[in-house]
Amino acid sequence: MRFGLSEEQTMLSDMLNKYLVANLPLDVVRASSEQTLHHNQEIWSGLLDQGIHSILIPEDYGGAGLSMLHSEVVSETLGKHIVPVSYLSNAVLSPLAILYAGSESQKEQLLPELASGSTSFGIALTDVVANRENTKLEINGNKVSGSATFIMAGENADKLILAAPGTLLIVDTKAAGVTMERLNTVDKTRDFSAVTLKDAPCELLGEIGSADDAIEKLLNAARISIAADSLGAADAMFNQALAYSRERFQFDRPIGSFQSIKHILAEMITDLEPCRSLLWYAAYAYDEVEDEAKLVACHAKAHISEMAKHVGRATTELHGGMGFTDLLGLHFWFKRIEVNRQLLGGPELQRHNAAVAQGWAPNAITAA
Amino acid sequence: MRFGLSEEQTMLSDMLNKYLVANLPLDVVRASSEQTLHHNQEIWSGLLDQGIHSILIPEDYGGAGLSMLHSEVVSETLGKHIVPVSYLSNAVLSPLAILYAGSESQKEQLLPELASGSTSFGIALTDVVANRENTKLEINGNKVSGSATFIMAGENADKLILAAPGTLLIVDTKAAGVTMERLNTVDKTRDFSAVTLKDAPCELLGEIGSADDAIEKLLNAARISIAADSLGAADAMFNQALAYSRERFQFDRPIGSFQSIKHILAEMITDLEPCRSLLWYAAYAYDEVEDEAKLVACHAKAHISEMAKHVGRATTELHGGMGFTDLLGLHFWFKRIEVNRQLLGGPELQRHNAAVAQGWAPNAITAA
Amino acid sequence: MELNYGPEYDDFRAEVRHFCETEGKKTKSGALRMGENRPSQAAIDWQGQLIEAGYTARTIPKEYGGYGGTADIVKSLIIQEEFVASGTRSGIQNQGISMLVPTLLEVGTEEQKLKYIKPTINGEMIWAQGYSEPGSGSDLASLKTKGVVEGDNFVINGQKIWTSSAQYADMCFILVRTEPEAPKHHGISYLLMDMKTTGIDIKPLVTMTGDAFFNEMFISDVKVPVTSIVGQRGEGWRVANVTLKYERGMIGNPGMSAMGIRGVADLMEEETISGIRAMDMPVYRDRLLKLQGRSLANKYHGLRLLSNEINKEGMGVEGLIVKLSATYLSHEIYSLAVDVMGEFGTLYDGSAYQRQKDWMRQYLGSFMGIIGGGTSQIQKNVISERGLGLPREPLVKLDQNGWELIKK
Amino acid sequence: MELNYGPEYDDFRAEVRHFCETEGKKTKSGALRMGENRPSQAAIDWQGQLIEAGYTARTIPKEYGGYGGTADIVKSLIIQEEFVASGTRSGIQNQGISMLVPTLLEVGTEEQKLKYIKPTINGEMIWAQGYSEPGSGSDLASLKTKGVVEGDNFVINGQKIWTSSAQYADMCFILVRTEPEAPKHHGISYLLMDMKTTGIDIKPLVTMTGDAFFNEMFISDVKVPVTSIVGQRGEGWRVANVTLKYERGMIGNPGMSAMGIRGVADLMEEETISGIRAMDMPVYRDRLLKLQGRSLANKYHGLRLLSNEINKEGMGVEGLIVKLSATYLSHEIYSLAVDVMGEFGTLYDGSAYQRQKDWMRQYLGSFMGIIGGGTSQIQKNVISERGLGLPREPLVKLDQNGWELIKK
Repeated sequence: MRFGLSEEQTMLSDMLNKYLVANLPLDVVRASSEQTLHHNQEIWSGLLDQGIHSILIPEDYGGAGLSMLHSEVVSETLGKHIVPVSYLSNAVLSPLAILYAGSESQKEQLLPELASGSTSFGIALTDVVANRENTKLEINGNKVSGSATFIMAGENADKLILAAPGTLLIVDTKAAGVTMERLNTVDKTRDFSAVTLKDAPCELLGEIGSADDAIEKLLNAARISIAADSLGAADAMFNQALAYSRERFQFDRPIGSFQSIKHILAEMITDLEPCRSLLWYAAYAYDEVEDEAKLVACHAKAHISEMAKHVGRATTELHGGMGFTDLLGLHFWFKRIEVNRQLLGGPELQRHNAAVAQGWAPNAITAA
Repeated sequence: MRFGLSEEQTMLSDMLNKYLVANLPLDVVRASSEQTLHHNQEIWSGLLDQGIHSILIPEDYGGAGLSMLHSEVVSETLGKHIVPVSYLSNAVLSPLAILYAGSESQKEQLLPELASGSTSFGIALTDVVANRENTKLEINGNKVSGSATFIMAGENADKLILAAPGTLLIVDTKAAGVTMERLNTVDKTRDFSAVTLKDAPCELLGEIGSADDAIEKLLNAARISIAADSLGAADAMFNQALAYSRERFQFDRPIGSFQSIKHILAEMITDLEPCRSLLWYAAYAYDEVEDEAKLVACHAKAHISEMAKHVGRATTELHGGMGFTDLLGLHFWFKRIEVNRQLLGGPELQRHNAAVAQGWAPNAITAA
Repeated sequence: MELNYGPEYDDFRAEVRHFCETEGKKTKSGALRMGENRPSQAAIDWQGQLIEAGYTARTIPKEYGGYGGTADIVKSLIIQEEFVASGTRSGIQNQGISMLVPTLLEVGTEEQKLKYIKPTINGEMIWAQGYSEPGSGSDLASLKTKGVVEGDNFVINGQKIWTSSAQYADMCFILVRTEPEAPKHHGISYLLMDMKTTGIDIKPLVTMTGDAFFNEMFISDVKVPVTSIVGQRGEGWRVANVTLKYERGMIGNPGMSAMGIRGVADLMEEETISGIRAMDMPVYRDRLLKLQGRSLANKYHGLRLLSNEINKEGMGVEGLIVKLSATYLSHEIYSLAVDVMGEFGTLYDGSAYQRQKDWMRQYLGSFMGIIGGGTSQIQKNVISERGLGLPREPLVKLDQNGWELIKK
Repeated sequence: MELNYGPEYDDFRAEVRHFCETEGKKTKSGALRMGENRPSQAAIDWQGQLIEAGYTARTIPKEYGGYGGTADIVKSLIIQEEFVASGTRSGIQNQGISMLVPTLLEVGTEEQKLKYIKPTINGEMIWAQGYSEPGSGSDLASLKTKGVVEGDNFVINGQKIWTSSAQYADMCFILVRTEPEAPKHHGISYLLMDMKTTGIDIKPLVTMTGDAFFNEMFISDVKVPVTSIVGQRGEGWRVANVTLKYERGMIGNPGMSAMGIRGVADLMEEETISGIRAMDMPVYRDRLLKLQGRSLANKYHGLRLLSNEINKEGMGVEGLIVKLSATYLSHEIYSLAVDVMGEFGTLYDGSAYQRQKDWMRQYLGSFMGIIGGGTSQIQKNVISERGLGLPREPLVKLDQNGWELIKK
């Protein structure tokens, strides 16, 4: 019996960590944040070399065929380093969407392209989770009209995967009738956009209305990956708080020698450490325990969003004025956690979904 | 402009405080708590002598005709001393029920009896606020059948005021067809009971279905009075915590010199002190600002219930093992606060009602 | 991630399950409230059967009356799981077994082991714990109960509190200051005191639940033979910490909170408020789900700690946080139950209309978890100092003359 | 309870209202973000009108350029209420006016008063605040910027941070260590430094909102005449505390939270999630109501404090708790707004689909309230020590040699 990471998973994490420590100091993140497009192509290529893009793609389609727990380890590490590229869209959600909903020929064509990084994908699921702008996609044969919001990593992508209730489809970002619009969020390490479609050519992934199960599984994958990103970010913040509490002297003592600061740090680690165990199990259940997958994924997203928010707030406060400045750059992590919290449904919505998964609530958002 | 108590109100509080310090040490409370009936007749008579029973009864009917703020001051002081008699039933709700819903002849007959303390009343409103046992009262002319739960101070009362939706009525506790049953709560400073009625003689207060407004006002009076009782109890707990933190030495220092304990006490007073201002305004609005009365009363009950619970928990913890024993008797205050929290609707229900008062929620309990 | 224990354990599980289904069915689980009484004869008989089968006192050597098995945390877990799942009566649990016996095994003399362990694990010898004093709670090492050597005895005077089981215990393991001149941690001895000795006065200590599981113990000129010491004179603090280590393990079991969540969920599906099920009220439901999220995190965290232990991986701060998180969680779970029931949640002691489970008692009782075995403030000190390596509190003293540094 | 101010104030209110409806209508409220720029000429002209009417600088003596009225908190409140209600442009608010002027009035020389107060209240002279240093935040008295007397000048060297308005200020009131041998609170002087002096280097300090209202200020061999001192040498700490008193008054206005609640309620009535209004989702609504409860408590608590001041009743701990409670409340209100909007709540800087109000900016900005003017930890120290009379923290020092007591 072993509850935890395998040696291989630990090595994956160490390798990635080492690469990011060497290649992504805060200055590089800051520089990306100042560009219109935050996506950092150099880091993107470096990560491609590390092979993390193919983790979830089966070996038959040119991938490594590894588990969600491997992917979780990667997401967590990327969150820790607030990496300005979209692993979530390109290496988790897009390949899984094709794998779960695509035809055999779509898989054979697209998955190897994703595994090698030769094609990049943006993906939009927000409007099927909680639609706030009354967007709609109307599909007529191989044309689509309508709009979608909060596409992840769409601006620099070759293709977009869009979701309508029960249906997934692909459009080419450069096709006629496709108009992209940038969405600036407070988190300047990631890119979001909206799209308007006017009779744009599209390719269905599978049949119309056949993708319900695929979307449900995608959402679980997203919940786990986003939670992992937040946990990584929160962990990084906690470590900065701990280090600062040792270095910063006020009143002739390190502030970490004041009982109030000590207790805040104790509360943070007490909140944070069990999150990792919850997340590990959620990733494991995704692959191995179908019955529990949704329940644990929803809880992981909800609970980790809440705990990471506590840690973000407490760390910012603990740094005093410094926490509020750009000098230390703490806010990059804080904002990453904030956006993750909202992405594809905040804690209230996730808890509602966890209730639905146990038959404790009807399947309606009203009760959120 | 003066926001606060008048000199007269402060004197009322001082007088009552003095009486209770002299006559109700913890041992007397404990002795009452060990009786089947917790009501303490001696204290009851002593309070009658202080004249607090007639505060809300108009002068025309033999009362003092004072304000809800006077009554709030009394409730707060009684909560502070966890007094084992029911001021709420006998001096607030029953007289107001008769005043708001009764006929002129009922007022003329009953209010002077209440003012002098010659007749005592129990009152039950719980089942019209949140009915949990599907109780019903069926009225046929001057007979009533059915049942009611959570009567306050009914066991030693001469008469009971019972509520059906829209209707208030009086039954005699000794009448044929009236069966009382004791309800033991965790708070052994107050008495509760249930009643079963079989064709019991009853007297309507006003007409059937005419008491909606009266019940609404009664509930506001109850919210304010119960919140005041909790605030008094929480205040007493806070003062005990503060005193204990000075007296109790561990590790060669008073525990109140540890920053963690100091900060807990700072948080408690920060939560608690504004509650008093909220309550004062709620009592003032009850008499003077009809538009705001319900909103502020609901908020006072909800917010003070929450803050008092924090204080109760923190005080118990701060006393360590001692807080858990009967030796200091802290638990009497803790339990009083717990029962007050639930009485006539917990914070969730109160907040829902506050939302209804602002048109933010439909008038249904579903959304509680 | 490998959540199976492996085939060698499947056989063991089958064996335990068979035992539960055959022998287990023959005995009845007694509904004994904690610390209320001595074990019944039936419990003692059952204990004998369990020791023989190796399902309790498993790792205690045969010569001291145990089963003599080797330590295997997975087998212990399997036993626990199967007993719980089948509702089989568990073995006797008391402080003698969980705290004194491991201490004796670690630092007792051969004579002490031979004399005390067997009757204790059999359930025939009951022990009280004599640690806390009215003035020494968090700062236990400041205890003042004195032991003075006169001839072959320590003569003991003082007062203890929270002495559970004292009203019927045979023996007491007690901490006594025997070297008043030494620094406070070095002046304490750990003694085994016969409760029938003259001079011991027991007074029940009623708690906020109304129960009296605990006692105050007044000790006047009580004579304890000098041979009854465990460890050396002045080393009692170290010996006591062996015991405390075992006590800490008993608090904060994450399984508790899962049961609590299940219980509140059942309650919320039954309880109606003006005809609406509490479960259909989103505000209550969201509170339940919030608690369930934390409960699940703690549950899997428990598995991770178990895994660390099985795989002999070091444990850092992860192990220190369990109690703090679990005890507050229980408190919040019971608090929700009471809120869901409204006025009816305050009913007590089998009153009419009281809901099936004694939720209010559990709610009040949960303070014992929060406070016992080190208050939350002490837990946070431990987590931050031992777990995170932050500076210890300055050893200072505050009196009328202001602050003074006791020790650098 | 008497919530009217009395008839003598009704006339005053009518007068102010008339002014707002006539003169007020003629000027336009500038949408100036905090500290972004010097006041415009229009703002300065309006300021002149307000001073003449007695609606700002009301109690400042005529000889220093003020209106010369007597202090009357009710009149101040009426002015504020009427200006807010009618949307009338308020007077200039800056640190010179709110902090330096009261300080000069209390401890400045006649010459300083005559020289500085008038242009400051007119809005023509802008002041920066030179207090905090990178190493001296909560422990401000440990500041290290040095001032050495050479001839008729202090020569100043060091670094300041959080120097708001420094990028365009004319002058700076600055704390400088002039007596390095004295105990830390007794070695500081309070100087008035001309920002045009050679040796001052200003670098904008970007914050988490992306704005740069604050600055870092590097000071090398800057000469300040010895006559520019306020108070005596080494008494700067006392002088600074006069100023800080005025700063604290600016934070924690309970009116803010009522506006926030109203704003979130409006948002929740508009925002829909898959067609359902956020206000119709009980979990969000309950959060809103919880915050409204606290907001109301703080609002009436504010009235009580006002009443204490009007009636010259003493104020104890009640006054010290305001900031702690109000700043967290604001943070929570904005946090709810962001949660209600979901992903759309994270949009920033006028992005497409961003909701009307800049909620995210307010949410981030609310940290400034929590941290500025003393972090929550400092607030809790103040409440417990000054408000509740609990013992002060021991004055100890921790370094490689462990703990040492600095002062009994």
